[in-house]
Amino acid sequence: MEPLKMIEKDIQPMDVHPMNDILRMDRLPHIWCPGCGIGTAVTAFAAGLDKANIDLKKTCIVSGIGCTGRVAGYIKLDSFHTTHGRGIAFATGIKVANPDLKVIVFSGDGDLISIGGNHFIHAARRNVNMLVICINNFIYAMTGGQVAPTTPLAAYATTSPFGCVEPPFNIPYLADSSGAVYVARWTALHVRRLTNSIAEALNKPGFSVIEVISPCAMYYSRINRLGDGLDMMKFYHDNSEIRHGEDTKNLDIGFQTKIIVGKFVDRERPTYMDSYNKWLSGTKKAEK
Amino acid sequence: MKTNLKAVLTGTHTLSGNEACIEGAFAAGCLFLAAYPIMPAIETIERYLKRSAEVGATFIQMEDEISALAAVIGASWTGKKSMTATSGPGFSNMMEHLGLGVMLETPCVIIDVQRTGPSLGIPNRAGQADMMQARWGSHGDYEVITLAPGSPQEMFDFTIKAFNFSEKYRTPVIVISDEYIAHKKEKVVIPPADGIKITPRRYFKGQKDKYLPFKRDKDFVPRMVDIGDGFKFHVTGLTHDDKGYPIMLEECQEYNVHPILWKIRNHVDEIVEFQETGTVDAEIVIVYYGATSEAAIKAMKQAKDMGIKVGGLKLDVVWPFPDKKIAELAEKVKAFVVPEINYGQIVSEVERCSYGNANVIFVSHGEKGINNTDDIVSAIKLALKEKERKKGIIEYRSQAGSS
Amino acid sequence: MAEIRFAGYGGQGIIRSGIIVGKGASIYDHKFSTMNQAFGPEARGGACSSQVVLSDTKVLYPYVTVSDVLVAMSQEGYDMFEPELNDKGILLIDEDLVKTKPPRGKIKSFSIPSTRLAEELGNRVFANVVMLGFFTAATKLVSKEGMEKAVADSVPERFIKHNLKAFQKGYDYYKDKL
Amino acid sequence: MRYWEVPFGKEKPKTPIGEIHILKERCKGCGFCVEYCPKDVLEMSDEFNSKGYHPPKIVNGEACVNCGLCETICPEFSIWCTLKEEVALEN
Amino acid sequence: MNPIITAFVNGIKKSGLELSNIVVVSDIPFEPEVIKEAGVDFFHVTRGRAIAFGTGLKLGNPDLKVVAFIGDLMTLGGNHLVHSGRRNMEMLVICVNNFIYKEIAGTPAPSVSPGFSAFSTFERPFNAPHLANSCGAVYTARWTALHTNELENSIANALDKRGFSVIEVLSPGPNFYKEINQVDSELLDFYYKNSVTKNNEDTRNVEITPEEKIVTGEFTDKEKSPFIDTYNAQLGKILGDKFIPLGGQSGRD
Amino acid sequence: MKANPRDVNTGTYYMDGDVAAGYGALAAGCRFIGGYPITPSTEAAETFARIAPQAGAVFIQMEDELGSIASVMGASWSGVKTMTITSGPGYSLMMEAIGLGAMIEAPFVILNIQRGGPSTGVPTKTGQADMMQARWGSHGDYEVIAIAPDSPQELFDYTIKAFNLSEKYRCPVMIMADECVGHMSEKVVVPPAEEIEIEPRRFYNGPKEKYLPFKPDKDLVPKMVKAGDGYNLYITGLVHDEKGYPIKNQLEKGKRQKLPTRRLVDKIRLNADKIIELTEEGMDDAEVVVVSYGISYRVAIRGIEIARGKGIKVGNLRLITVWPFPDKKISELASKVKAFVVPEINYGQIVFEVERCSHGQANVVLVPHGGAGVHNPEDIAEAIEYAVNEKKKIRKVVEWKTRLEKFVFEGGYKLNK
Repeated sequence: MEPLKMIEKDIQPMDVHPMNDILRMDRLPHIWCPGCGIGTAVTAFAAGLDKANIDLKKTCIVSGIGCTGRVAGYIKLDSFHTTHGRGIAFATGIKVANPDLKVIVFSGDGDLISIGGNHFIHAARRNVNMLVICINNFIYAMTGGQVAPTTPLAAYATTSPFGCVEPPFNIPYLADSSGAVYVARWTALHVRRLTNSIAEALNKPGFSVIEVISPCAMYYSRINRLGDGLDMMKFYHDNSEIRHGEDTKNLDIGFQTKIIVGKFVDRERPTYMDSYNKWLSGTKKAEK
Repeated sequence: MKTNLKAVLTGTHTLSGNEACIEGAFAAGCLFLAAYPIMPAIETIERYLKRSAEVGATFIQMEDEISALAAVIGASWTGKKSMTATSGPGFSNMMEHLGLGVMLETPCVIIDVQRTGPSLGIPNRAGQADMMQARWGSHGDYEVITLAPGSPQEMFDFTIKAFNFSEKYRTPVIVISDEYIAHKKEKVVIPPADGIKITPRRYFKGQKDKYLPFKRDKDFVPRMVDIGDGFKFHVTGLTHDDKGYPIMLEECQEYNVHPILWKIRNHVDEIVEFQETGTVDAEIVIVYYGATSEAAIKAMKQAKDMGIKVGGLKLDVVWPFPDKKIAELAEKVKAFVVPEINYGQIVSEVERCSYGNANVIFVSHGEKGINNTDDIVSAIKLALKEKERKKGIIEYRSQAGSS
Repeated sequence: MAEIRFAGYGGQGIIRSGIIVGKGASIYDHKFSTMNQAFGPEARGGACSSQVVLSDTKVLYPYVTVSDVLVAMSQEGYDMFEPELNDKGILLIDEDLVKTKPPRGKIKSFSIPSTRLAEELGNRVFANVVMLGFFTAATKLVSKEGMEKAVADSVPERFIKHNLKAFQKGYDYYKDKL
Repeated sequence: MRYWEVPFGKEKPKTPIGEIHILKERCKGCGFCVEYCPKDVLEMSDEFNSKGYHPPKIVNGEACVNCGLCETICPEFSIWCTLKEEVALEN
Repeated sequence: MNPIITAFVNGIKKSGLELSNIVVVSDIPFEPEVIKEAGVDFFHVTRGRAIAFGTGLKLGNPDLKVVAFIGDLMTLGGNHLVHSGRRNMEMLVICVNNFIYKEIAGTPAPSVSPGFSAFSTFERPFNAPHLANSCGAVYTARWTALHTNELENSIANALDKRGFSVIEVLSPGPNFYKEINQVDSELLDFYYKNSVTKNNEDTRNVEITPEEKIVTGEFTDKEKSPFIDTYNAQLGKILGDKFIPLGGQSGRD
Repeated sequence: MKANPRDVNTGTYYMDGDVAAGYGALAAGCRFIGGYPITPSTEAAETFARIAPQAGAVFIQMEDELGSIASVMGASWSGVKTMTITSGPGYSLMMEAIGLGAMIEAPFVILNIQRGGPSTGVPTKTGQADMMQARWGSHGDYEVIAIAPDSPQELFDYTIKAFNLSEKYRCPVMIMADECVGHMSEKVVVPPAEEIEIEPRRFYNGPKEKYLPFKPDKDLVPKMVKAGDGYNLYITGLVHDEKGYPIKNQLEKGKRQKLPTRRLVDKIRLNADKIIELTEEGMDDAEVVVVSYGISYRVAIRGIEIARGKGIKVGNLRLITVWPFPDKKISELASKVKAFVVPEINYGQIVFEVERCSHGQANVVLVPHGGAGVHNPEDIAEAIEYAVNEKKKIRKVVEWKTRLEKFVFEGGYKLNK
């Protein structure tokens, strides 16, 4: 066995990419397939971080498992790649233990909404101050195309070989009704608006959710014969409609139906740390 | 390192095991507890809440035990000493994140107040049936440190020890008590703050760009930094290299996982602690831990009064197991008597380490909670009678239960 | 007995190739075979390899130790597995994607632009089947009929024709070239 | 003149000209940049990179206005543009 | 006996369903006598998993009528609740809300012993009917345990529905480690007096806050194809004759 | 009882182990699988999802592993045979529910395709480090049965056997395969239905009012009924009496009463001889015995061949059922041989059981491997050679230093420059 050669990738000297400071360039190329939109969302995220004008030193990012779960590994912040579905729980610990930090959870639909659904709704209820970016590609991609809680009815997946029989979640509605203060949805094509949205949400106190519809060119579109990543992007181009402030209950996505995007919720609610501190000061008074 | 003075309730108190445990945690510098309430560990949360305001510690009640341990691991990376408290069913739920704690080499403390199992079992009755789970409950290879206190005072002392071990070896440490100790009120002496030894976190002090989160010191323990210190590190639960970047190769698995075991296995002698009484000339040695201590000590006395040469070995640290000590004793004594509130867990370890040199008598579950003194004495007598070297464990079945 | 290694990137059909060879040998040629795979977390683009052990008796040890045939469809795969190739082995490469080192021992080396040929046929996903045709002709380890049946058996019905065409193209490429 | 420092129309509006940088080895040939470049600067090439993908090539470089869309939409972080110069618009 | 259980038993009687077909799954232990009297099958499972366990029962034998009692108010089991709502798994969930209202109203209490609430003292609980509604439940209602008659009718109505139904019952006291028959009657009275019934109210407006009265009533009542119907329809469409539909006895041995 | 022809896809296939397990489950009469995707076990779930609807069975992808296993137990009590499919991390999440399964004596099967651990570890590569977890992972005292198949054909056959055992002993049965076996493709023969033996559920047939859900038969296993058949069941995860009622109240009254949980361990321990399945070869004059299971067994064969080539007398013991552990067999062999060599893809799990059962009479050598690959057979051969030549009795498990370890830690191997 030859030592080293199998592991060290030859990293060629290169010109400096403008996001060199925010991305871990030594880890590229990343694992995502050609035509996948996660990379685009990461670029938008990096641009959003830049735009939000926050202290990057005091910012950390947590991911779960899955294709999108690898995002944390490519972003040059304090970054955590945790267990399946527990990104939000992990981030809650970080935020509550050190409220000075800015915490971002960047993960996929299966991770955040399926196995992590409980943490999602509870963190929204508590209004823990964090930004959740949820990449929704309608399928479990890393394990090979299983049906997800976002897979539209009658769409195919490997564990629903005869069409999905479960209605999908409307993620903005779920977030809204559990108490999130900022809810938006964009597709991977809306890079500029997504960037702005991320910058805005980063400065919003409370539990913010941004859903990013992204093409999965290898599983979702292949199993459902929707072409490659570019075809999916073209579909978004033709079929997405921006409706800011739309009632979140009207945001269902069917199989190849219109996708409504925009910023839907932007409200004020006391955050978890606010309530906690209020309670704590009350306790102290009561003791005196 | 000095402790926060407000956190240490110096003096003599009457505390239950659960309360003493939290006092120990505060004395050790714990500032974060995430938990989900469960019988019989609730009093830990209550005590923590009651004292958290004056100590300045944070508490969060999570939605389940899975997220509780996840939050604890997250909080630990912010630089706060963190813990969670639970009981059997909750401990089972934590198994996945015990593995994460090991893989991320995160110092944290888990208090498991055992109750009768399996499943929901009997919530307000003691048990010792999570002992093997503490060692083997998560998937993959790992080693943990597990301490088994036998009284409220030990709950206090061992919780501090647990925090120290966890910082020293950067690993989750489990304090495994049980309902009996958790609810027993006893005198607990809390020493002055400067009399409490605290192991500080092993921080990295070099240049920022040179930091590697999993680069090991000579004792195989890597150094930590806090989130927000600007190190921009990456950690993952996947098999990773020193940088914390995942590499999915056989060599990296060996490189990553083997030292996680070594850092404990190589220091077994420093970690293992036990209390010996009268083992020098003993024919029979009782091996006991946790809630069985009381009954075992009583039985020892009774047997001595009968003229039997009996000694006792109390395991303070159960995992790593004191292999050498047991093997050494096995060559001298006739038999070991192991009382446990389960159907045989630590006793099989005793059997393993005695290498056929001594018989192993197991005293299972008593009927009313903890083991019965009479049963242990009878087992000692049985051990004396048995002249042959038996292969396998001889179980002493309690007679009282059949009434 | 023969030990065969396919190496390349995820998405090139490396594992499928192993299955087809194994299936051709064990189901249609009535020998014994075991196929193993190794892949990374990536669906596409990660290092990927599959290994097939062919034997006339039951395969006990299921791994390749010294390969008799190496099929390399990526530089990385070639670099990693070339050293384990038998001195008298056969090396098959995609000439667009792999640059070889100077030959060693009595290794017989053959090259084919399989990806390019597949693209000519309409889709690069046929690259592995082109390579399989080439493999069948070059190694003669598995009968052509067996392989064709295995190919037909392993792909969706609507693609059988295309795949068999691709297979033939690879097979002919060897015959024409030599 | 209180409203304009410079009299209106004196300074000609400028248009930026960008320079595109492509890391061919990182590219996975998804074609997003080619499709969505507003100025049609790019085109897919025939050459293979070492992973067997066809990276884009610059066919209409002078048309680039440094809008940065290719940079933002590229999922591989393999293309970006920098400002080369700013030129005044001809009337 | 606990008023919720009484209402439940009476509700079943009102619905006219066959008792032996009803299976109750709960994460709170019931008194065996209660179950005996009710004449149903009863499973006491680990905390939070009642709905998931019920899903298995229902799919194993689609003829069963499954009722899940959740004592921990969606803490551990929140995920199963939202996902079953999404699937529209045919099941009635009775969610026993045991939070301690006084504490939410802003009285800080350093210790919440002995009735440890499912939420921390300073956290607001879910707007349970709204959450259930938003993830797709076909029937939602909220009552206090003293609204016995309404609760009985509600349970009977919900048992008639095909789909995922959620009834939230406010009843201080029971939680996962306390027996369900222990009730703080003083608080219960307080709840009852502070409630106002608004049937068909938009679930958005029924959040429990310290400032306003508790809104009770039947909020959602809609029709939606339940999971097993959707499953049979979709697979029947694709597989045709080869498919053996779930339900009836056809799929069972 | 014979298998239902509708469930058996008779034929000869070239398939991987996961797929074979999916076929096996259906052939065994499985009617419900609740699962959640996790590499490397998903193919089994996908297979079942594909073939189940034509046989009246159902696959549901639950929201998480906790939900999967809870639904599986529910389905089990509704009267059907059930299984769940997972791998390491998911298996860890199931720990609480396994205790419930043992307590309410629900027969079900868990297929665990092991991968490299701990935590997320190496998802796409192999490991055997969940072996002790299978036995000890949940809190409280219980016993399980665990089987370690070594080929796709065995994954088919032993999935059926797992179902049979679970119905017979009413306990969780684990199929502890590993990624190698799960993703290895070989010829698999699915026999005709009439050649497949199926253990029917032990249903109760007596009068309704006399039914006690936890009243054991002679072999300590109680009979079952279906939920919804009017038996007015009371089933709880609390410690319960024969009626199923929680025993807490009786205990509080101060009665000294034996805990019924004893039976949960005894029903397996006392029937262990009937459950245990082993294969042995070359034992007659063996000086060293290699004890292995799963994929390690097939790797060990090559190591043994090398050692035999050097004239060493090596016996080969394969554990097909790993739990309950064959205490007696190991103990008996220990008095005859010099040493045991245990190759496993972990840093020591089953080897400690071998050490325990050898009672100091034979040395025990562990050939470890951290996972993400299999042993180099040379290592096993060298360990055998060492074991046969070692004269001393060594009072601990000898951890054999493998080539991989030497390479990584002594060969100047560096991951970061």
